[in-house]
Amino acid sequence: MSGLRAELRLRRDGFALDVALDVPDGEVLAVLGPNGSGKSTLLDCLAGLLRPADASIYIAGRSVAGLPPPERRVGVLRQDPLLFPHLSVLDNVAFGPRSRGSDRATAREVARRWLTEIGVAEFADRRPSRLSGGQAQRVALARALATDPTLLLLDEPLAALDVDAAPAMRAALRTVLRQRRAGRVAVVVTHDPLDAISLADHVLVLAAGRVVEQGPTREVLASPRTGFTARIAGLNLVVGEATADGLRVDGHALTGVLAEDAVPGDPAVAVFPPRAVSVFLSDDEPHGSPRNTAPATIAALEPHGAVVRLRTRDDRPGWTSGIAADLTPAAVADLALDVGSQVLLSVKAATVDVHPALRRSPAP
Amino acid sequence: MSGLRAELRLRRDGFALDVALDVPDGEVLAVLGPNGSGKSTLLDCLAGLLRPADASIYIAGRSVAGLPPPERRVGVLRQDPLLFPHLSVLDNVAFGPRSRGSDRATAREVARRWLTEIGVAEFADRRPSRLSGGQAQRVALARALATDPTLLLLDEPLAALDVDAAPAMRAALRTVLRQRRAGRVAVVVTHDPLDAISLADHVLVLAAGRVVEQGPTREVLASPRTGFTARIAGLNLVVGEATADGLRVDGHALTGVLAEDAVPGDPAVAVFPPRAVSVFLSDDEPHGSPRNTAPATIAALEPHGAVVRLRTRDDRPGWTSGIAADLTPAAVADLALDVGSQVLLSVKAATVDVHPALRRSPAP
Amino acid sequence: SEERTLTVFAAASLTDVFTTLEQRFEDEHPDVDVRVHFAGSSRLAQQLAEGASADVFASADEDVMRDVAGEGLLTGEPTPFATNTLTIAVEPGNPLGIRGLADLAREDVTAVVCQPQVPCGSAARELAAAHDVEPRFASEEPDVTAVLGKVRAGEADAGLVYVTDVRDEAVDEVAIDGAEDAVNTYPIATLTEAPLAAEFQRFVLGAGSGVLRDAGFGAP
Amino acid sequence: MPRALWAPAVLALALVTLPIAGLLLRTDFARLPTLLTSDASLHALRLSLLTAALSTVLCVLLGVPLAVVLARSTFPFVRVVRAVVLLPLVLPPVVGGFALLYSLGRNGFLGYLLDVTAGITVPFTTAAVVIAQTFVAMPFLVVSVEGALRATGEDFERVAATLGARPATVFTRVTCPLLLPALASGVVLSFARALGEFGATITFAGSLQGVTRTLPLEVYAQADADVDSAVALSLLLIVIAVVVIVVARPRSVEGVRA
Amino acid sequence: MPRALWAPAVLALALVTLPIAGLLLRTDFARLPTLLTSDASLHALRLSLLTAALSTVLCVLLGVPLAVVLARSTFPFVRVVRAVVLLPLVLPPVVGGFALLYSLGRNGFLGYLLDVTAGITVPFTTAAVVIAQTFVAMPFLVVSVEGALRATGEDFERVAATLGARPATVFTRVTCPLLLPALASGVVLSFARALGEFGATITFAGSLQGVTRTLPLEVYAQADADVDSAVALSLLLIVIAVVVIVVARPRSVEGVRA
Ligand SMILES: Nc1ncnc2c1ncn2[C@@H]1O[C@H](COP(=O)(O)OP(=O)(O)OP(=O)(O)O)[C@@H](O)[C@H]1O
Ligand SMILES: Nc1ncnc2c1ncn2[C@@H]1O[C@H](COP(=O)(O)OP(=O)(O)OP(=O)(O)O)[C@@H](O)[C@H]1O
Ligand code: MOO
Ligand SMILES: [Mg+2]
Ligand SMILES: [Mg+2]
Repeated sequence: MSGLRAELRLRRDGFALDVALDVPDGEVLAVLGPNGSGKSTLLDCLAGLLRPADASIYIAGRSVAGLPPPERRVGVLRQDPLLFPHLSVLDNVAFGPRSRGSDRATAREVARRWLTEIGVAEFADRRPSRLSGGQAQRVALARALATDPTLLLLDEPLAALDVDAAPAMRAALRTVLRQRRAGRVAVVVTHDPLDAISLADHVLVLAAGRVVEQGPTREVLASPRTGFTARIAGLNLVVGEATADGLRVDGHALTGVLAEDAVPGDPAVAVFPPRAVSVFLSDDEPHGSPRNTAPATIAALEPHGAVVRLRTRDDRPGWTSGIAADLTPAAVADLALDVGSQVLLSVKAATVDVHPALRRSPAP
Repeated sequence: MSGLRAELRLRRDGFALDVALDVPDGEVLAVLGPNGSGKSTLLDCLAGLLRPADASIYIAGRSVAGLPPPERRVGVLRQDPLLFPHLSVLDNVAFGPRSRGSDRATAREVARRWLTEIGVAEFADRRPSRLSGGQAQRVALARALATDPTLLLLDEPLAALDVDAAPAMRAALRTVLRQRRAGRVAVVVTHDPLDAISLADHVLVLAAGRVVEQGPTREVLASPRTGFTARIAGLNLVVGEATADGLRVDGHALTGVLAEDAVPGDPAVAVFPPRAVSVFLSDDEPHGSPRNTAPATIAALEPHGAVVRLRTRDDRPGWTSGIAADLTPAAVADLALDVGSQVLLSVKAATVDVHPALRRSPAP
Repeated sequence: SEERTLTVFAAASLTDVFTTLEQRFEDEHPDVDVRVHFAGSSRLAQQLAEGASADVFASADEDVMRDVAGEGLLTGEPTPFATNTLTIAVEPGNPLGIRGLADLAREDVTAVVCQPQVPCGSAARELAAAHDVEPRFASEEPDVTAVLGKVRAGEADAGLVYVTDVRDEAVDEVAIDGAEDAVNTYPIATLTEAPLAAEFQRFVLGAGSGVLRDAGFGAP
Repeated sequence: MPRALWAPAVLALALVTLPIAGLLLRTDFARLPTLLTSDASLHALRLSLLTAALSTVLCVLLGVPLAVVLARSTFPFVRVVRAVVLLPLVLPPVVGGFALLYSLGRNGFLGYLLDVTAGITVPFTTAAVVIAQTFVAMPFLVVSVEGALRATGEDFERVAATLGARPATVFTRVTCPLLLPALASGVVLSFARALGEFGATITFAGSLQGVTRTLPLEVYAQADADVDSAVALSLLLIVIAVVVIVVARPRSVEGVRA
Repeated sequence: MPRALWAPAVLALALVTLPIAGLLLRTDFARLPTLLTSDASLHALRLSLLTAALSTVLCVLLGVPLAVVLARSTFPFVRVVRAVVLLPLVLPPVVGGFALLYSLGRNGFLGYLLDVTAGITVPFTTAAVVIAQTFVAMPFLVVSVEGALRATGEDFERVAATLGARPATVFTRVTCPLLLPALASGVVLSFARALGEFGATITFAGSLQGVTRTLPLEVYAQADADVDSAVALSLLLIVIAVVVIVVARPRSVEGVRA
């Protein structure tokens, strides 16, 4: 057996963590959850920084629950960058490789590569105290990645980053996580559904120390069963194969905007929010800019805050199966929509983001 | 003269900050910029934690450049929460009021009120070391707010917050900032354009220590002049008056989803991304869910990454004036759009967020 | 030829004379390095009991020498080689006009003395008792050199010291009538069988007696 | 914590505990009550505890401000001042005693002034003992506290200032509480140094029962005549020390973050 | 920094500087060269620097591991061990000397063993001086270092462990560098304590020129007879101290974050 398998139970004052998780070999798990739900605590347990008495943790088939951190071959980015104040940025990043036995020159070489990758090579010789918040966060990320661990644990790796840096880091992380050879697993804590979608195969949602949802990213985010997940996610995800101008699903096209690292022909996921989906009556096809218009049957209609969320049946080839669309109540009334109505769904290509999928079959 | 007026010049190793800013009485300035552009440095200068030799700072007409922090009557949330480890959460928040002369009981009362406001009252008796990252961030925010300062300085106040907490905090902050009496000013550093839109009257964009854009929020975000601003913002903002189901602009309606604290009749701003705007030819009006369809004239068409950004002329009453819409190049070709084309813009009500405006006339 | 070492433990009050004797002995024996360890006699005795190695012990007090003999540390009979009596050391010129033991009880006089645990201190008590006076002391110092030091530094107006201690110009002496009511007898003894030890003892008793007399010590 | 540290740690512990065990083995427990209640012992013990406590208080009152000034001010001459403050550390205590005599003694420049103007003579008084102890002990406090101040940094003090706290408030409500563990070590160290003070005391203050003869002086005096009684006194001190350390120290020294 | 701190800080500084000024005023600078080059002075100075350096090294080698064990292990008896380690601090040095004599002396349980098995007698040798100094000085190092360890917390050590560093690496590459400022103060304090050691040395090691008569003992012996030479020696020490502190200390003591 390989991958990561863990069962953990821990009490801390009033807080109790009770989690079981299972990440197959080579895959990435995203952990979502409200503040204080136990995400960092979970990561600390996996890293060996907390050692609950009642725990079983297997990394690549090896039981590590009794082992101290360095023997677990984990790499950790904690929520606080905690860069070593007495070392330069370069030596901070070189610390991991050095500790794993590289000689000084090699370790520095590795560190320099990672600093470049993460876009902070210019700070190599600085003391950490002279970095801005986002710069420190990036150096800490480089430090965690440079250890090349069996189990990579990242706690909000993209927090504090600016709008240019965040996508760049996300792409860099995706590269790292995809290149990971067999026997490697990563767990990423995040508050951003886009991280989960673009980085993770699986999602685990924590609330008050317990797992409230768990499963393949697409399934959990597309049909969230809790309010929290719905609020952070509730995105439409369509799996297919990247094309030059979007995605091919069951032979049908979905036009969209390709992410920089998406390669036509490779597996990909199209993401668009329910609020971006327009609904037309079947006999009234629009002739406008929306590139994507296709038929669907309404499966459900339910109030969702100020809007009504409509879901389509999972009964057709192409992208319109099992899609959510948010409409104002006025629109629902105006179009006289109901369960079973035949409609045309329309979604502007500009609202459809196409991300490379992490692997060919993201579902178990 | 009142409000905040500052001119600062500071060198730090290789980095130079050179900023002039002017925030009228009672208003809020958002500071945006990439990592390491000098946002935190700017705030430290205003707070008095850094004292550049070459600085003039007037708060409510009083020159404070030579004064130490406590005599500036500022309230600061720094990027790192830095809660006092030896005080309980309650006493951390009570510290400001106590220092400003309240007796212990009153200060605790104030602290308790703010903890409740920020949703962390349950942790009042905890030591900061036992809080999660997001909880600590919220307590630090409560601590900054509890000082009731003349100049409130917030460095990424909503970072590290979960999807439920962030909007709640944003609403709480908005309440605070709007209730602020004359003579008060706030400066908020953020990476999230939504914070700028919903909290600030003015925006200042920093890059490498210099101001690259500055002006009323609506203007800066709606027509960004730098790539960075465009990437973080580039949103459509429409100013009007809130109604029960959206916004009224020059007597025309724009249907949308009201934010919780938006009150019909009050000034409000509608926000929607260019990618959410569909374009139809004028003779081909769609009959679908999009509630908002109105005529416009194309003023410009320019490539914008993978999409084409179209701008409408500023020549009509209603919401379609000066709006940006992102289309795929294929759609532009298909509809044969060009400058001067008469089109119908359509935007789904579900994609239109209506936020309360901070004041009746957000322009200078 | 290799240099031989001779270790001598000597009472603090012998510091000056034994430093001279060390020099003379080394002049006569160029191959010998004499090391003299000065301290209060009782402390020296204690160190010997705890394993300090010395060849010769010169004590300021016969009781102390008896203790050392009792430990079985001596290799020869203790032999008296000098006596000493007390006197009053005062600031040069004796500005306060101190004339005897009785003046040490005066309000305006700051006087110091040895602590009773050491020979000079017990002698001082004996003398005061014999003369039926009760001097007021500001401090009881751990040994006689400390007493002298306080007077030299000008912090004390008077101090009870040995007559042998007031030979330099830094202090003046006020002799005590009947000082011989408390006489200290100094015995010397060998602690090893080394021939050099016996030779040093002979040297002190012989050629050394002149030096001792010059320094003010009495003959035993 | 590397395993390899245990060996030297145990050796270090042995270096401390074995001699104390030796002391216990030699103690004449039967005579203990008599020895401890002798007049001289009681006087010395009382005087020692009193003077050491007083000088520790002085060390804190004077030393903490000095440490803060050294750690936080940016004057260029701070470095020289720091060196001067540490001098009593390297000065043999006896020389320290002479230094005190030369300034506060009857013929010292300050002592002369005091004598002429106020009729006060400092040497041979209990005050002299306290001054001598403070002189030798204060650098211990200053070094501990200054080191801690530098290590903690100014971040929390800055935050407090931005919350409106004036320097005095920052000092009492932030600097001091955060300093507590270091202050506690500093107090323990300087109290200990004051309690064990010998050379400067005997030189500057002399040795008179009940006035200036502190426990170390008494022990030194007794050691010649009656070692048992010296040992008995020491045992008493050890008991007091263990009680103080085990009962009073942990809370503060184990630190705020523990 | 509150203004009010300046007054006590200046007073503290005066307490330290005035006596030293007094010492300088009394110095006979003309005789200085002669005094400093006397046989006894040179022997004592050399012996003092040597033994204090040796015992400081011992203090570091033994004390740092002990401090780490005390700060980082969670055994329940740690609190008691800590109390025991601090005992030499409160023990009057003379008593400490007796304690050493009773364990390592000819009649002590360890000393007897050493004597019988290896023919070694420790008391009244230079080794005895080093042992006595280490005994009294080590707690100073342990207290400084342990306090700093507790204050720093384990966060950086944890991070290092997650980066794959084994305990020994964490110790050498993270714990020690971060500890440097505290270690530097600890070294200064324990070197100073060792250099000034008097009571334990004279009791356990005696006072034999070139063998056990360290500078404080020499100064004490000379003080009464020849104060000038004692003062001269002290001045030399002061100069050495100022050089060491001004030149060597700042970098390390001013801390990593400065
Ligand atoms: N103490 C310091 N000494 C020298 N340079 C510093 C120091 N602190 C920050 N800098 C540099 O100054 C620049 C501005 O830093 P600042 O912290 O103001 O950035 P920022 O805009 O707040 O970034 P972020 O979004 O990452 O928080 C950066 O390039 C940083 O590397
Ligand atoms: N040292 C501690 N002792 C006791 N309770 C703690 C400690 N640290 C955290 N907690 C509590 O445990 C719970 C889980 O904390 P954790 O840090 O794992 O949350 P999180 O999911 O990472 O939150 P965030 O998104 O805010 O970082 C919280 O309720 C927190 O208050
Ligand atoms: O010479 Mo003594 O032993 O000080 O009286
Ligand atoms: Mg967390
Ligand atoms: Mg910043």
